[in-house]
Amino acid sequence: MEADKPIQQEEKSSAVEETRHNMLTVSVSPHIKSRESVEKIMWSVVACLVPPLILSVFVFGLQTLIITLISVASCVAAEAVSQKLLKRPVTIRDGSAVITGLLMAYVIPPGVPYWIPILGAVMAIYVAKHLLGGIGFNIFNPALIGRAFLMATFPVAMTSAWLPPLRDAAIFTYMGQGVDAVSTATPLYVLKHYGVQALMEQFGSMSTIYRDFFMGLRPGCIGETSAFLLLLGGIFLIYKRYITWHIPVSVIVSVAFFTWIFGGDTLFTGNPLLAVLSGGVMLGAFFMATDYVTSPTQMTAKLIFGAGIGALTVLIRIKGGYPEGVCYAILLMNPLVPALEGWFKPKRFAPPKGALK
Amino acid sequence: MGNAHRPYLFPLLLLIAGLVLLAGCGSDHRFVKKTTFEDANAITIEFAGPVDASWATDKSNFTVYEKPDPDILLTIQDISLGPDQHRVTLTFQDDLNQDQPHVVTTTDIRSQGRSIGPAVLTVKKLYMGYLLSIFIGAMVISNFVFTKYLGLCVFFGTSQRKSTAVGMGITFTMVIVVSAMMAWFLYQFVLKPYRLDFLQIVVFIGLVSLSVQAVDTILRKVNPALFKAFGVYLVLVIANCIIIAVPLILADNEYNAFESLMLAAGAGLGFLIALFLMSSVRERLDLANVPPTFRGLPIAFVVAGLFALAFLGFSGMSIF
Amino acid sequence: MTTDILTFPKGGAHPAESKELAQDQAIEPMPTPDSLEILLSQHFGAPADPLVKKKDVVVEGDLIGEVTQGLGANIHASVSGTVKALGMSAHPVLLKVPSITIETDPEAEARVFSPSDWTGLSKEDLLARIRQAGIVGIGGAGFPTHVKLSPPPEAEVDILIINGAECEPYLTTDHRVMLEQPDAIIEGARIILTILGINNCHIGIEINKPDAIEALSQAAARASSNGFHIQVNPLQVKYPQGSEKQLIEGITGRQVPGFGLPFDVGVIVQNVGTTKAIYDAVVLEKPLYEKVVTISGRGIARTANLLVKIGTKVSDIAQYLGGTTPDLGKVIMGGPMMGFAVPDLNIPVTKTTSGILFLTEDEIDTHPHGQCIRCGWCLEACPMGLSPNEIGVYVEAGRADETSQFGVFECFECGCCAYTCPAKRPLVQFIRLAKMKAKK
Amino acid sequence: MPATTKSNFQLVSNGILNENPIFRLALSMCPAVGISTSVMNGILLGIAVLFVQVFSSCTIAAIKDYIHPRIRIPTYTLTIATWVTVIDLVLAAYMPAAYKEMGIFVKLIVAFAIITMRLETFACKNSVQASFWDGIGMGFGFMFGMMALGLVRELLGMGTILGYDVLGFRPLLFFVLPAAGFFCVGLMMGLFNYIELTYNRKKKGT
Repeated sequence: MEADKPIQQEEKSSAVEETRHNMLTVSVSPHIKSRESVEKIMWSVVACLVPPLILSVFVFGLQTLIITLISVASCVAAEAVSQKLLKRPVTIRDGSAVITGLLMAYVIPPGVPYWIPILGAVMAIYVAKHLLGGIGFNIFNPALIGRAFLMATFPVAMTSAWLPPLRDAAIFTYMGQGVDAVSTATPLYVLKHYGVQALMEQFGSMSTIYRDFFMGLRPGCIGETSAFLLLLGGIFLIYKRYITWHIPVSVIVSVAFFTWIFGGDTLFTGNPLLAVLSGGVMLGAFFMATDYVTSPTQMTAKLIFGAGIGALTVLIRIKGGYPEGVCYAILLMNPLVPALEGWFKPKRFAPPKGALK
Repeated sequence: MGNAHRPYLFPLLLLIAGLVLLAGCGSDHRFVKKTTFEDANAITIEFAGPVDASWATDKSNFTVYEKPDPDILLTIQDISLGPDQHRVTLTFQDDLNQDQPHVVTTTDIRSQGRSIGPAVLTVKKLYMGYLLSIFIGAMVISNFVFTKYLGLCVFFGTSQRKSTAVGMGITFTMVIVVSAMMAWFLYQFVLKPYRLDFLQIVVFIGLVSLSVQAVDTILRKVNPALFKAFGVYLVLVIANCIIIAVPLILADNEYNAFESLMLAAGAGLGFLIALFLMSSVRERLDLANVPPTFRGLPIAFVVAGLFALAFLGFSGMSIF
Repeated sequence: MTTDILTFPKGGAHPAESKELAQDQAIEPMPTPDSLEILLSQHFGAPADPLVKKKDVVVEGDLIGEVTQGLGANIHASVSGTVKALGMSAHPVLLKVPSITIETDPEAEARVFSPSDWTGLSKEDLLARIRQAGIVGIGGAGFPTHVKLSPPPEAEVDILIINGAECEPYLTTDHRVMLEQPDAIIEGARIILTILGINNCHIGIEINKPDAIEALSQAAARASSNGFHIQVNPLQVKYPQGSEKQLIEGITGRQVPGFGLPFDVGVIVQNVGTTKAIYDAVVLEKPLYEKVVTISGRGIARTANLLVKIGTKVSDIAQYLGGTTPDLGKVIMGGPMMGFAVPDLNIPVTKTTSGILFLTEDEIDTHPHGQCIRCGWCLEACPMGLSPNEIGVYVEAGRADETSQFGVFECFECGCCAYTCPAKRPLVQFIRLAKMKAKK
Repeated sequence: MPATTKSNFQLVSNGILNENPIFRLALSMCPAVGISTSVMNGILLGIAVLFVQVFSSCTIAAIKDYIHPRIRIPTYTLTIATWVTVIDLVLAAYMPAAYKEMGIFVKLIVAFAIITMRLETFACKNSVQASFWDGIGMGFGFMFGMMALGLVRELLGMGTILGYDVLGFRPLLFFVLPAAGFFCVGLMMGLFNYIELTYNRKKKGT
């Protein structure tokens, strides 16, 4: 229904005059550019997201792979269709839709019906991304909007289709089974409603819990369980300078800090390590909150953004209606980004007097 | 009016506001020091002096209900009196919903053989916390715009530019605090006592027009610069349904003066926050390649929908 | 001499240096071509007025163009020969400018200049010689040097900085000059110090040229006996280290305010090549009519550092060096970060040409650009602390006139932002458009 | 400004189509987002608005000659408030279930910009009869807007229309959430714009 040509098209073509003249290219400096590109960044992120998926196949069974593939495929398809509809160049090769698909699948429970991500993809890609002007202008993280939409649409499936981890790598166990037969409770749910004692009854001693949770042997969303693999991927991205440490560190530190203060029965008795390992904090901190478009660019702003996410996560976990709050916390901080960008601007090199407002 | 009055106008108004506030925070009963929730199913009343055991342990001397439902009386299972005869603990059959204030009505309190008169006591969980929860609740958690869907015409109309948004938000906060406090006063001391509740709407909307006019006049006289900046938004305030929703809510919930103030301030600041966020987002979207049929209002609605989706994260939240 | 390795604190980029292509080629005089086109606009300011007519006979070093009003610099004949035409020629930036075409006299002998003692000359005499020789800042926009060396009396200049950073990739001109004629540069620096009446001079050189640092340090040590304090400062390898403001901040810690000039903070900056030209003008009394140009890139058969007569056409140079390769994609006058791409080879060398790069399709970037993904890398890279991403987005949205809030006029178009942009956005082009629109 | 020259029919259709309060004038958005979850809600609130609009318009049109221009806005407000009180009490007494569902929104009719706007731009300049038909048009326009939204949201959210099970299942629970109201209004406005754009283009083309 948007058959109209974007009005900016004309401006653009006059702005970028790259002509070939006598076989020599004439364009404005600089004439060399760095080897980095959006594609390279995006596919690196995809690569970092693959190990948790492989693990989840062995922990939750083969259907997680199917859900993820459907999610990715529907996001890519939604991207192509949206761009065709809006008469824009189709850019599915840049990998951003693949990331959206992966991330959306990673934050839904492993026992949901296969077709669920398709609806989320339409919401995430068409409404949250392309209606708002495509990549660069999506105010909210599309994958999380997709998840919030699914959460609102299928509240039962999205909050109860948890599966207990397979210890024998029998990856076909859950295929085609009704969810109710095997569903279990996530650590955060147990923690919120029954306390640490019940958690230990279900998952073993505290040291077992730390070890299992760190490696990813626990009920949870498809891609969020393995703190270890996510940490590995995140450190790789930081090493490649695709993301900076500011957001992940401030998210994790603030989750740990606020949990320590408010997470226990009395003040200052919460268990920060458990809080960081038992939900989607790692996935959110390294792969969702760091999304370029929906996070600030200045370092101070990044720290504030991350700390806000951590605080809201703990608030939702302790006082809210859901056991886990990382996704909503990021969504709630996203619209603050344009304002943060306005407040924290790069430090100008000795600007002329009166030039700064 | 004479110029001499001008400097006194503002302090005078503050004084009136202060008096109104003081009226709301009088003690429930002079003989009662404190009332608190104990455990999940008990209420403790601490008296200023020792009370008679025969009076205190008689269940028929106490009736308890949740403030919004005066018809449903809670069943008292057991009453115990502390050793110094100061503390009375009422234990109930079921757990109490401590998010709601409870009202304890007693017969004549008897202390050392003397009658001290009946008391109507309101039990609230952690009073400052309760106030804070009203404030934070109105401001963020159940934001009037994104979770109650009120005030939208003005919200969409004035969120195009950040400067406009901030101007509108500040003006609105000022007016809503003034009008809500006046509405509370009138409701508590005129409408309720004289059983004129049904005139709520007429009275409240009248009050709103009045306070818009009042703020207009005061600003114009006291601070012309501020008036120049915010005067244009005053007309719009009246078209904002939050301004009428807040008095209705505080009348419905029988809030006292402090609670009403918190609700009004929270609603005003919440509107300001919503406007500010929306305007900064819309300023960025102005630069975006939005499909032509969606430019302007439609895309603003879609974005507001995304906001509302994010605010679902607060659903089911109670702070204190 | 050991000092800290200095740099400017904010922004910058690390493009591949590619200096190995030409840095070991010694300066080599190029034989005079059959004819050359001397542009009358080789400097900052109005074009010079020609002083010769068609068919006039000129001798190497003759004054043939003069600016009488406003800013400008003299133009001299680079060869002996006959004036063939007064016409228009291609210019890398201004597209078409007036020019004098000279047909070389193959019989003419090269002029020889011998050094003379300058120490007795007054400040005015020194400046007159520089002015007479038509010297401009040959590393940058071609600002007339005699003007630059006459700061207003209220400016309290106390430091001279000789810019040997040569931070642009590929270019090795300054490097070779520093290596081969260090004493001339130090002598030139002493001339400038004498003109300015100060004695403190810093020479900034990036540490990827250790041999040049060594050579200049030794030359400075040899010459430091007579009251001048000349010091070589090694600089980190970071683009745009050679930009005036960045160099001043790196070496002195002083920040030149926006729209200000170096003498506002008591500093005068001269390029190494210009310093050498000042030496030529004062000591040898030789006008600026030939200069060292780096010819590099993978699109030319042989790379070289050529001593070229000004006015020589690029096509002649390419022919002399064995021609271009078939996969030649772009020819750039200047460095790859700030130089200008030219449409064809029929364009003459000017006083400000520091290099001619023949880049192949592999070396240049031909990716189509995408939408801004707000990664913020350009904000990191911008040495001026501007917001290139926002400027680009505003320009694309047709709101270029609102970009002055991001300080678009402070941008000196170093290209760091566009170099780092992973979406390959032509940010410098956006900024130029913004400057045009916002001015109105 | 002279009294309107439009016929009664034009007045009514104007309110429903050209100046639809929800989709064209973008006024009274709160109920459009908040309680357009079912067709029934739309009809009920629509009736309430229709009632208030018609009676306020007629009242103002009748007494317009006696209102001093400086106090006209307070007069409008009080008139509207009076009629809102009437409909509020009536609904509370005779339709308590529906009244509860609509919550505070019936009372909030008093702050609906559309009613004040019609009084200011139409009723105070026109006859009682014209104002009556204009009020009918605006009221029905509002009601149809609410019903259209309610239809979409009830069908998609609950799988029912007017409470009757149509689809046999609940497709997307999301649509009964108020958050979806924003999307529905936004998408429908986009649709209206698209229809107008293509219509204008066709007109220009021929």
